[in-house]
Amino acid sequence: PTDPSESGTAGISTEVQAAVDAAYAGTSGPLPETPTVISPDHNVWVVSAFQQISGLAKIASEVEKGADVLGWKSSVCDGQNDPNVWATCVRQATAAGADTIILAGVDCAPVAQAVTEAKEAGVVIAGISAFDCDDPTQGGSASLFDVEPSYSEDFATTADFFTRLGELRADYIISTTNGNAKVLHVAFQGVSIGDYLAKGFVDQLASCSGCEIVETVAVGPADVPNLRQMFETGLLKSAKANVIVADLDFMLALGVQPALEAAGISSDTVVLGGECTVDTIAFMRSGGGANSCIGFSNGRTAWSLLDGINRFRNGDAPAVSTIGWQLMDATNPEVWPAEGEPFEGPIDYSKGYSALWTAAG
Amino acid sequence: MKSSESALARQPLAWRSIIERYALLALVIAEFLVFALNPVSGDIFVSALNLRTLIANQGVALMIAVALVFPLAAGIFDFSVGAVAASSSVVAGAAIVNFGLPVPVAVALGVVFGSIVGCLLGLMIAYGGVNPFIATLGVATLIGGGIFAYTGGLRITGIPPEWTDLGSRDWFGIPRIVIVAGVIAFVAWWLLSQTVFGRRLFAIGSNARATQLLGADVKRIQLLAFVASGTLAGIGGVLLLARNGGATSDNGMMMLFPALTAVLLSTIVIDIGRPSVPGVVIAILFIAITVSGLTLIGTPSWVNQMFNGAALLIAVGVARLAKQRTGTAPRRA
Amino acid sequence: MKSSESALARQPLAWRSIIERYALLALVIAEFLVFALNPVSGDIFVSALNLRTLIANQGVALMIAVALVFPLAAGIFDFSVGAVAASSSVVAGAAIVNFGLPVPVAVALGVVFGSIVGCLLGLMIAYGGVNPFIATLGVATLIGGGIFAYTGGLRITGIPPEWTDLGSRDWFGIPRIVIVAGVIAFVAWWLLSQTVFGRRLFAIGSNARATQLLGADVKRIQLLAFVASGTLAGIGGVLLLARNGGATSDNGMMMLFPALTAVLLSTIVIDIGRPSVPGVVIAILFIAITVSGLTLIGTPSWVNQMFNGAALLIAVGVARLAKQRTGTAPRRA
Amino acid sequence: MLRVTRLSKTYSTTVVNSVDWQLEAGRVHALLGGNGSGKSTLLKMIAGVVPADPGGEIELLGQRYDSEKYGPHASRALRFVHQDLALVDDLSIADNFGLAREFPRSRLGRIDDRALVTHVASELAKRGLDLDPRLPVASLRSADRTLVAIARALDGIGDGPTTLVLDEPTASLPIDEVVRLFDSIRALRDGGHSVVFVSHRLSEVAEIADDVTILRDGRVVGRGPIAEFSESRIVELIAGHVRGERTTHLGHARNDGHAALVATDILAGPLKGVDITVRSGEIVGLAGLVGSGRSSLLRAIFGDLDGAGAIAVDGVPTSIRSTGDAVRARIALVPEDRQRDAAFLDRPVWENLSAAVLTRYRRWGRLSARQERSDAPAIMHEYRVRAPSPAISLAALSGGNQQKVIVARWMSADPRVLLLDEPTQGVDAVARDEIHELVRAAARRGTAVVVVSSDLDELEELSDRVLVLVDGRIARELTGSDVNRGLITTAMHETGVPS
Ligand SMILES: Nc1ncnc2c1ncn2[C@@H]1O[C@H](COP(=O)(O)OP(=O)(O)OP(=O)(O)O)[C@@H](O)[C@H]1O
Ligand SMILES: Nc1ncnc2c1ncn2[C@@H]1O[C@H](COP(=O)(O)OP(=O)(O)OP(=O)(O)O)[C@@H](O)[C@H]1O
Ligand SMILES: [Mg+2]
Ligand SMILES: [Mg+2]
Repeated sequence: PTDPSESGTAGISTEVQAAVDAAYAGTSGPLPETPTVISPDHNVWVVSAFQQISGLAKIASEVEKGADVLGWKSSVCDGQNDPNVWATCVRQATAAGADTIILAGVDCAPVAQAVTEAKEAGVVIAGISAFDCDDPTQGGSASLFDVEPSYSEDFATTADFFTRLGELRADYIISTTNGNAKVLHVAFQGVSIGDYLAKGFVDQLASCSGCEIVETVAVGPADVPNLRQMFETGLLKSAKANVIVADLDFMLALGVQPALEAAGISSDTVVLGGECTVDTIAFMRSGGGANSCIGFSNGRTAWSLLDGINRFRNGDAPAVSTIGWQLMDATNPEVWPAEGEPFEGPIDYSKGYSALWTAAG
Repeated sequence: MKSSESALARQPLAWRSIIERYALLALVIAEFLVFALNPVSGDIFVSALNLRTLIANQGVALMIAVALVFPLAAGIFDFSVGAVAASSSVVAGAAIVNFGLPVPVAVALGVVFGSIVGCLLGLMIAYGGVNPFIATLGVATLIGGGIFAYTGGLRITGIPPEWTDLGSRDWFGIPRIVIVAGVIAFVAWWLLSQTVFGRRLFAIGSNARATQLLGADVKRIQLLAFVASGTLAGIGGVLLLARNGGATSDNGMMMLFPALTAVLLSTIVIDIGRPSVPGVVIAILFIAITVSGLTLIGTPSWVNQMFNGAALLIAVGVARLAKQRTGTAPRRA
Repeated sequence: MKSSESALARQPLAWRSIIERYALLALVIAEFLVFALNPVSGDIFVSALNLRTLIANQGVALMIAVALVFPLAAGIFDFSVGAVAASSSVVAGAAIVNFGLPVPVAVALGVVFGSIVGCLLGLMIAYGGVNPFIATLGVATLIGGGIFAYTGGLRITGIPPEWTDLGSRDWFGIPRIVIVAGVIAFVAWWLLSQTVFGRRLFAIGSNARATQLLGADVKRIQLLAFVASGTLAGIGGVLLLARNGGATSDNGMMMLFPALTAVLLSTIVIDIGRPSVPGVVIAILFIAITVSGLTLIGTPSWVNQMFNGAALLIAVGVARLAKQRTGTAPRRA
Repeated sequence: MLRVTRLSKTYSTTVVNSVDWQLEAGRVHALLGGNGSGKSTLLKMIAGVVPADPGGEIELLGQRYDSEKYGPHASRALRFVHQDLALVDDLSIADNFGLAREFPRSRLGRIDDRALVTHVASELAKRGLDLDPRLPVASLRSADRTLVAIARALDGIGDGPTTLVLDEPTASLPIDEVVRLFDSIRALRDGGHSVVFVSHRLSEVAEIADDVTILRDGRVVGRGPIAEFSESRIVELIAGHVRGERTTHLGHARNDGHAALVATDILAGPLKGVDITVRSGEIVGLAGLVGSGRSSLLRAIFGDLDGAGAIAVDGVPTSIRSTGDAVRARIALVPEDRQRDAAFLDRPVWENLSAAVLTRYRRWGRLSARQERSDAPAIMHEYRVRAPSPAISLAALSGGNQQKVIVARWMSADPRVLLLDEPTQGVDAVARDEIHELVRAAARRGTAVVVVSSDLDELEELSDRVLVLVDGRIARELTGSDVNRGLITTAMHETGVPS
């Protein structure tokens, strides 16, 4: 989308710079304003891909809080990082009489059959940080999700959201290196979210003439135990890299961060982490490794999803809520979340949504 | 895998040994009652729908665990069953979706693929004489890579209802997948405990040399055990395809550990010291009821995990205690 | 674990059997040469830095694999070592960060924690007579839940350089962690192969009853093996803390499989049919060189996986072939 | 019935060398030879469970097979009791019967366990064994294991012409069981079947055999009707040289020794209060029928059997609660069941030899395996262990040679009290004499020796004094010239002494 001819003095297009500036400021928009009545007495089950991942645990706990406000029953089923358990959880939820199932981090395809059964039983399906079955990486069949969080009106699908996020990550790299990035890219293969992030990133970086991916460390699910060795090998091969990009935060803890700390990289190397988990923020504070990330508020996304479910129940159109993202690096430590806390965004979403729901009540 | 001591303590038909042999079953029943009578989980837990789901979810696990029993009877841990099941589901799925083959053909292909892998492993181990642990681990890794190469980590979806119905619908109020898995498990049980093949297989596990001296073709029996194992894993794979409505793209290692747990637990039931199909059924129910009950109660995830660990220790402890109660606890040398 | 047949065919000291016993080592060297001479990977592969990282990354794996050797010598798969290492790293990490204890105290606590878990397991298994597979699996699951409960899935960070230096700096051009792990592995090797304890431990794996009739206290030796295993896993955990600069919040199962692979591979080297520390070292190098070399060549992920699987099969096949070349390949009964 | 031509077997060396051999119906054929001469290997080749070298031929009931094509399926008309019995420990007695022959099937093709158990029970009863067929074989005591293996081989015999092959069935079988077995053998012979019988007890051979074949180093060195062979000629053929002068035992108990072992009121297993005193330098024989408690007494003294009683070694009351205590008190036990209780089959011979004296090889806290290895050949020579190398695994040794290794293991520990349970089972005559001499030498050095043996000749040759156990009590003590076969047999069969 960027036209190199428009590039400014430093070889950076204005669009790129604008996107980065916006991300520094945080693109979070206001909560929806149209109140809605509470559709009463629902039973929500959250199927979390893996409760040990703090972002997903946050989503689950915020859904429970929000459900309390709505007067709904809620339960959480831990998928234990095992696709077979995900399907079991969906079916368990259906058997337990759930009327709404929220798939948190659980993509559609692995649970397609279970979800189809649930829908036949009249259950409403919502996905969060998850890809619907109509996504090409999920087999591209019919959509099964009834509700998805509204990230903003710019993104029709979850795929768009993460592709754009990948592009923004490239924008940030282009901008901070003044269009002179030599990138060591640690990409996660074989998982939709990784594919979209990487695709957005690689395509956008190609628009920068002075930028180059000098080395890609492609990590598949089976390589996770060897991640550190693979990354260090990649690091050796890319001596001239001034940028290190890890698409997802889990890679930092499992090898990238300690490898960087041990290697003692120069302080002007840009190390872009993933989605700003608690661990990543801690790394950024301690220094020596990751020094930037782009995140969004999982809590707000969860509440926005609940709002969407409630409106869906009422037959209302979804209310747009620009959740937005936040770029964090050394230049804006004031927006970093407090130690041990996840990123919540600038808005007190729980209060806002509670007010919105009860206002119409 | 040998346990001459435990066998030593066995006093067939003494009613007291029954306590030991059915300790786990008693635990299953106790657990069932606890969850059924618990006010939080109770009503839902004993609902027909929940019980149906509970058992339907275990069909695939049962197949894979039973696939492990055959090599284990001969004293060999087969680390490949998970990977074989995963790859069979990919083969069948790809045959339907990417090659447009009719469902029965595709399913047969998936199962046959499992048999072939089992056969190759059997040839390597029984006739080639290579270390079975490393061979099965190597094949599992190889297959995992193959799946990833073919699918690129993406699932194969679009399995027609013709096949997925097997995974989601009922016959006479019982999930079809349970009926199919049950029938196949019954056949496996028959093979293992009611045929000469089965007797010889366990004899090999206890003393391969003696079995050979008795004139059994040890290599052929081992080979057959691996073929049976591969076939069962293949069936597990196509049932997984039916249940999930798509072919898994992971390497199947995830399926190995629960199956291993169930099979190991089965060695403390019924025929102490040996894996058995009924034992596997009890063990799988034990684990499934724990998971379902705790999820319904809504305990946090870590509680479930700790409870699972504790349940294993309790099961093994109770079995052991029961044995001591019978007064025949042998010197453990 | 027994393999009287393979031992049967052995004629130690005959130079031909040396081929069999060092087949894997030869393979390691061959692989090394291939990557060193390959134009794509070559220069970097043999660079001091790469070799240093290559071995530094194996320090923790070595500890955990060696921890597996002790119970396996007595014929028991210990599924808990990964979980024990993970929890020891959490204990030591929490002691430093959350309780502000001095580093040496915290590290000692971590190791002692490992020893205690090992001791409890040993008491349960050797004296309680419970099934070792289920007991270790149960303890692993329980510990995994405990870690999750304590950390909530978050890493413990903020380990002072005082300790992390061990994981990242060198002494005399050799990574400190390698030196420490090497010294401890040496001690383990000494215990296993140069002491009466080690001889008795392997004897138990060969024939427990006969060992008892030699006057050895079989239960005590088994207990000690578990204590050693737990302690080594605990050391693995605190080294992990040093290497990662933080305590892992996962359940450690991820560390189990590579360790298991290495230990199983070690049984086809040196003392055929038995795990050994030098064998584990060779096996770990074999796997590490594969990973590093392939990453340097830049093959896609699935190639690495398939190559790993194939490498295992090749290793086991070559060892087997070498044996056949010696002309004493026995019938595998 | 059975004819083999040019049958050979080569491991690292040729252990059976172009053997021609023929069995006739209605005759008992003794296969003789020293330990490691290839008897068991030859029989296993005939069983089809060890592949013979190509080039030979096996002819069975008129059917000819090339040696490399011959397999177990061809040998249905053969019944075996192999030297190590080939019992599957974890399976029941009934299943062990089924595995060797066939399982009865019900209509649906499933194994009819009930019919099997009934059948096996009746077969066991026929052989005078009162055992529940559902018991796992692992729970059987040593003598019963042999008897079960024999009963298994005899199961259903007589339907057609059959060859029964017995590889050292009597090695640890008590006298009355041997008599019973011989009755069965004679019945078979008279029924027109042929029997192959391997034994190192030449008196038995003389009693039962019609023909003999003698192997030495894998070659046939003599064959023909038994009448053509005197005992001394057989021994000469087996050994390859004239038998040395047998040191006849004087039979005088040394009275000067102090009491080295005093065990009082031992209550354990079948023992109902046994007192036994063994002086330093004395060899005490223990006789008794199966189940009389001989092995239990040795195990109780060695701390391997829980029970009550007091034990003093060299006058010092010693609490022996475990085998470790016994070893510390310098007591040694050579157990009767070598395979289960003593052998590390997958380990090299030198490791098996040094197992009881490891502490001797500690050098600066480290175990000197080099020293262990270099000491092995001398011990092997002393105990006549025939093996290609001390580094070969124990499993590759012949049965008799394995036994010698186990005996050597404990005798070289130089114990104060030496407990021997069937020490020379399966050991050939020459080596047996040798071991006897070594036992006597140990006694001369002051060791107190207790020998349990089913071989009454052995007891007679070796013991200064014989105690006869009946039903867990010492029923008789025989000394001086009373130590002879006849009196021992009589005493063994006396009914229990009133308490
Ligand atoms: N599996 C094997 N591998 C190598 N050598 C073997 C093997 N089995 C037997 N031998 C060797 O073959 C030779 C003959 O053994 P065999 O068991 O036939 O002797 P035997 O005559 O039965 O002796 P014994 O009277 O002691 O039973 C021995 O030297 C033995 O070491
Ligand atoms: N009456 C009994 N009570 C308890 N245990 C017994 C009894 N009889 C036999 N046993 C057990 O059975 C085992 C073998 O007993 P068995 O009677 O065969 O020994 P034994 O008489 O010493 O052998 P043998 O005299 O034939 O050498 C022993 O270990 C003993 O513990
Ligand atoms: Mg023999
Ligand atoms: Mg006895």
